[in-house]
Amino acid sequence: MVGRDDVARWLADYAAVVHENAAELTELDRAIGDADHGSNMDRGFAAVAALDPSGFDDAAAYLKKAGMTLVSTVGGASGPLFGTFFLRLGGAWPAEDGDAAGLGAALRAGLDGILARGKAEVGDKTLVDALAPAVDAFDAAAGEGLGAALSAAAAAGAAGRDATVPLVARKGRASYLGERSAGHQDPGATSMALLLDSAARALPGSGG
Amino acid sequence: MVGRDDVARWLADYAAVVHENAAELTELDRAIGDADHGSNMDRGFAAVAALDPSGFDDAAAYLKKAGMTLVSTVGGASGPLFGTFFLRLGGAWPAEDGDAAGLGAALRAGLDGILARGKAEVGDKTLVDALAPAVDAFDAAAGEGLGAALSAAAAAGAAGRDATVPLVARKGRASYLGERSAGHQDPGATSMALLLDSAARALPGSGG
Amino acid sequence: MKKLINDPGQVVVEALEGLALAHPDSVRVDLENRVVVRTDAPRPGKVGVISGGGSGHEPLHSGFVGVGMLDAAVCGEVFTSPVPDQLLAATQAVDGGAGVLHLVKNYTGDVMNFEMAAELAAEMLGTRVEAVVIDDDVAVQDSLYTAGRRGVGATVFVEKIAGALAESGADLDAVAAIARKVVAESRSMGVALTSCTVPAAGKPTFELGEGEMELGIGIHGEPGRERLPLGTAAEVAGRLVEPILADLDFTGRDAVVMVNGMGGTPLIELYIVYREVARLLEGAGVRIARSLVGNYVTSLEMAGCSVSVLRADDELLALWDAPVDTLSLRWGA
Amino acid sequence: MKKLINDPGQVVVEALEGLALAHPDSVRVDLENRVVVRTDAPRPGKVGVISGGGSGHEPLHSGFVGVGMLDAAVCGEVFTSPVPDQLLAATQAVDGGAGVLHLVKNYTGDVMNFEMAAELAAEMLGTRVEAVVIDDDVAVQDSLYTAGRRGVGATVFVEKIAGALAESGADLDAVAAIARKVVAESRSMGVALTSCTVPAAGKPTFELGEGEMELGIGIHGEPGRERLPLGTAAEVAGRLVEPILADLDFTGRDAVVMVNGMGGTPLIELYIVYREVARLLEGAGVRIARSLVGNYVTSLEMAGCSVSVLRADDELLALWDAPVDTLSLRWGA
Ligand SMILES: Nc1ncnc2c1ncn2[C@@H]1O[C@H](COP(=O)(O)OP(=O)(O)O)[C@@H](O)[C@H]1O
Ligand SMILES: Nc1ncnc2c1ncn2[C@@H]1O[C@H](COP(=O)(O)OP(=O)(O)O)[C@@H](O)[C@H]1O
Ligand SMILES: [Mg+2]
Ligand SMILES: [Mg+2]
Ligand SMILES: [Mg+2]
Ligand SMILES: [Mg+2]
Repeated sequence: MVGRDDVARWLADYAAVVHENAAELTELDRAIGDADHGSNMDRGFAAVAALDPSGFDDAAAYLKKAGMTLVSTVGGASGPLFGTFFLRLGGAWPAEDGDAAGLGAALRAGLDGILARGKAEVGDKTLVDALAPAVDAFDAAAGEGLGAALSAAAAAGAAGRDATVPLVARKGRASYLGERSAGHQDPGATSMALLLDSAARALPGSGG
Repeated sequence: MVGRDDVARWLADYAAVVHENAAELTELDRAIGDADHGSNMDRGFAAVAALDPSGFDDAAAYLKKAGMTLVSTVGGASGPLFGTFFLRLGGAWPAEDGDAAGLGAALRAGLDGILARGKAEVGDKTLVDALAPAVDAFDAAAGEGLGAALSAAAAAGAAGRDATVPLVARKGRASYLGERSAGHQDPGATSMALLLDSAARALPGSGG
Repeated sequence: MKKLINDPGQVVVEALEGLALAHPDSVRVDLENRVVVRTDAPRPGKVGVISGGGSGHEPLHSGFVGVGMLDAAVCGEVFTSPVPDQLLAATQAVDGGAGVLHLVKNYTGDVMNFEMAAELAAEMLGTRVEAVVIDDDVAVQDSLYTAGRRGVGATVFVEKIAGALAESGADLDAVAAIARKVVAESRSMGVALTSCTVPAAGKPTFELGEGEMELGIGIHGEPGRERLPLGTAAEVAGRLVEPILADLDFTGRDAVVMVNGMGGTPLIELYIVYREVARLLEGAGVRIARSLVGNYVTSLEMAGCSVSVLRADDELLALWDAPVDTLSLRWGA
Repeated sequence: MKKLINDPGQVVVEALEGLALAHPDSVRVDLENRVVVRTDAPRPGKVGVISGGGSGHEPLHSGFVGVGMLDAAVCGEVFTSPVPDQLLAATQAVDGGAGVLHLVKNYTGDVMNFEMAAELAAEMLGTRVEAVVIDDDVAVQDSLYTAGRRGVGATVFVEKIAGALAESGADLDAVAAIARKVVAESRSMGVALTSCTVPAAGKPTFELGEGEMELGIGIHGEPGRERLPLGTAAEVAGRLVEPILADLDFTGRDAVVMVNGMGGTPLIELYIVYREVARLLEGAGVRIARSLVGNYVTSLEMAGCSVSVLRADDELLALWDAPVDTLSLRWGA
């Protein structure tokens, strides 16, 4: 249902979105971080977009390679986190090129990878705040089909991103600011929300 | 005619004038030099003003000590130049505490000291451009009495200072600017003109 | 942005090319992996000591590669930790069979990338890696609600002392233990007078008013804990030294003191700060045994400074004094 | 003005107090005369080598006092030459009976104050003084209508090489001759990206627009010869190297190359500039035999850099390589 070429469309779409939004992401990171999140993500997804999908047997192999590529090119906090996400996503990708339930399990594997690597919880003002509610929303809507599940995930991700604004950061670089981190949107949650949004747009079934 | 205490009045007056104008002198030096002429002069003349005139037998000894003090405290180009000026002024000070002619000879000795030390000529855009015409004007007016001679010197010094504006510097730090030094008034000529002006104000006979 | 660069995206690799051209006798540069290596690495039987992190902190770490200090420095993008592949390449390059020590500054990104590299090193190379995380920055007070204290100036102490012990032939456990001891005995605090500009970002990370300073900064141009009016050198030194002394008892102890420039503050000011720091420490009963004043751990062109103090016993002082021959720290060699 | 100072009038003396506190084993500081002296001076029978000038160029000159380089450094006010009394005190402090070499950067104030000091030294101490005036700055083209070329980066070459020869026991004439040879064989050119602020003046000496640079600057924050659009590192390097090569033929010769930071430019940029400079020199048939990259002759916090090139024969290279043990230059010792 979601094959290698669908994934390719998603990653290409997201790479373009990241490139377009790189300055804004860096701007968010300027306020509570070190002003590099946009260039980190852009560097990584440009490398991912340069992968030739036809060189991979299936979506799983392709996603794992995308994860490795991110780990190898991004650096910083987002490199291991986004990288781990795609590595685990690929590792748990449903053999049958996934129905909605299978995709939900893969997304959760990705989330679990991020939690294990970064040890953040929901509310710490990180990309987890966008991804965790999105995976829950995906699961809850999975019965309505892939398109609905992806849309629900994107909406929950956006809400999670917005919810980071008032939070005081407890993980990552923004945590050093203490109370001064409140009032700013988390850059990683922003790029994660964009990823979910891109999935809802680029993956099949999104129409329904 | 011009005794130790007259010299003390002159030096005290000039120290005050330099202090008041320090920022402006530094500002002039900022444009074509290294932004320190005012603080250099202020440091030196504050030290001169701190000398106790009553500790000197006569004006000559006092002036020589003032020269030594300038040499020892100012540094830069203006320290040796103003220092040498006062050393030579004291060295040539008329024994009888000077009539106008004797004072003119002493001023010329000061000028010659500056020329020997700095090797500048009139037109090089230095303090010589204020001092040299002033000494000439003093000599020319010496017959009319000390007051007239001092006033003539001050006027010639001011004119010499103004004449530095269009010049291209050929000596000192401003010379590195080449054509870019034109259009700016020379800081050293400015402080020299102030010294002559102070003399005309503070030394006796200035009323007539 | 006013910088002497060609292309914001090529800053790190071009600087490393310059380094390689300038010092062919002192270091070997692996441009592909952006790793600066001792010319004689790997030395059989010697514990390899590597460190790394984002670039923009020079001379940290590349200036500290050489006899008696680091075997390799791994250079990430500006203010961005290196990736596991780079760290793995460095680990392999310095592995003389006695294991490799990873010196990691405590930032989320650095910690995670080093962790992944250690996992890969164990899997792919069979190399034993010990990691020591450096977290000396007292500006971060609460480690429960933060990512923990940052690694800042004490990195120089750790690299010097662990490097000296490794040079003497000690084994990996001993070298890791001394590194942990230095971390435990070190405290730092920093202040910024201006922000810096990440080349890829193109404009200053934060803006500071004419009379303001950021107190409690890290080393990545990130804002600090508080914004305060800029005081005299004596006042600023007080704000840096007080939290250090409040956090660890240095009374009656020997100390290694570093007044470190953040990049844009001239040496003449750093010595004025040192004067104030020395008075404060001596007034508090600390014996200054050794000192360093200069740019060691910078944040690009940021104006400001940090103070680091190491509570040193005879063992640490002896290792501090041991010969070191690197581009930016050199004595006794 | 954002500076880590207490009082603009006390900058130099307080920094020297800090220096004295920080490095009691390396140097002796005469605070009254603001002279930094080797701990073992005067050494009987050794030619004393002193240098000095305005402060604000650190590590020049105080960072170069020690074995194999300067016997004393004399510190004037910021960007203002020291006065004869200070120079006389330094001359006396290093006079081991073999005469004293004065290394003077060619600025009107420095030249006159050193001249007066030499006159006083002859009269009052009976010390034989030779003065060598350093004028390596190719930005000043016409010595007939100017105060002559300024002394800039090559000062490091002269101090290192004359210091090495003096250390070997050579006599005053020989040491002065080698210093003159280094001056004759050295050329420099500098560029500023920002101005600097003299503490007593309180604001920048000049203003530069966002996209501008001052080409052909000295080391006192004075404006340069031309204001040009800021280019890439490669373009800027070209503007610095071209006039040097046009002024002296380095083709087929060995060279010592220094890429020097003016204070506010980070090391990572200096290495990018070095990369470009090395390519240009090699492209012009110059053999780079030795190199230095870092802040050696600064103008407070000015951003920018200078390039200095010494045309070196075997004698000069051997003296360059001779052991040196100072705070800021140290090798072979
Ligand atoms: N421990 C963590 N767990 C999950 N996400 C994290 C963690 N630490 C940081 N992040 C995310 O990483 C983002 C910053 O990424 P980036 O700027 O690329 O890396 P760095 O902080 O190393 O410069 C933050 O906005 C946050 O969402
Ligand atoms: N060779 C010279 N002869 C006479 N006056 C000179 C000479 N060189 C410089 N000056 C004067 O010195 C002034 C600068 O003094 P100052 O700023 O105190 O010293 P510096 O140039 O060393 O910073 C110039 O404005 C000029 O009038
Ligand atoms: Mg970041
Ligand atoms: Mg001046
Ligand atoms: Mg980063
Ligand atoms: Mg000056």
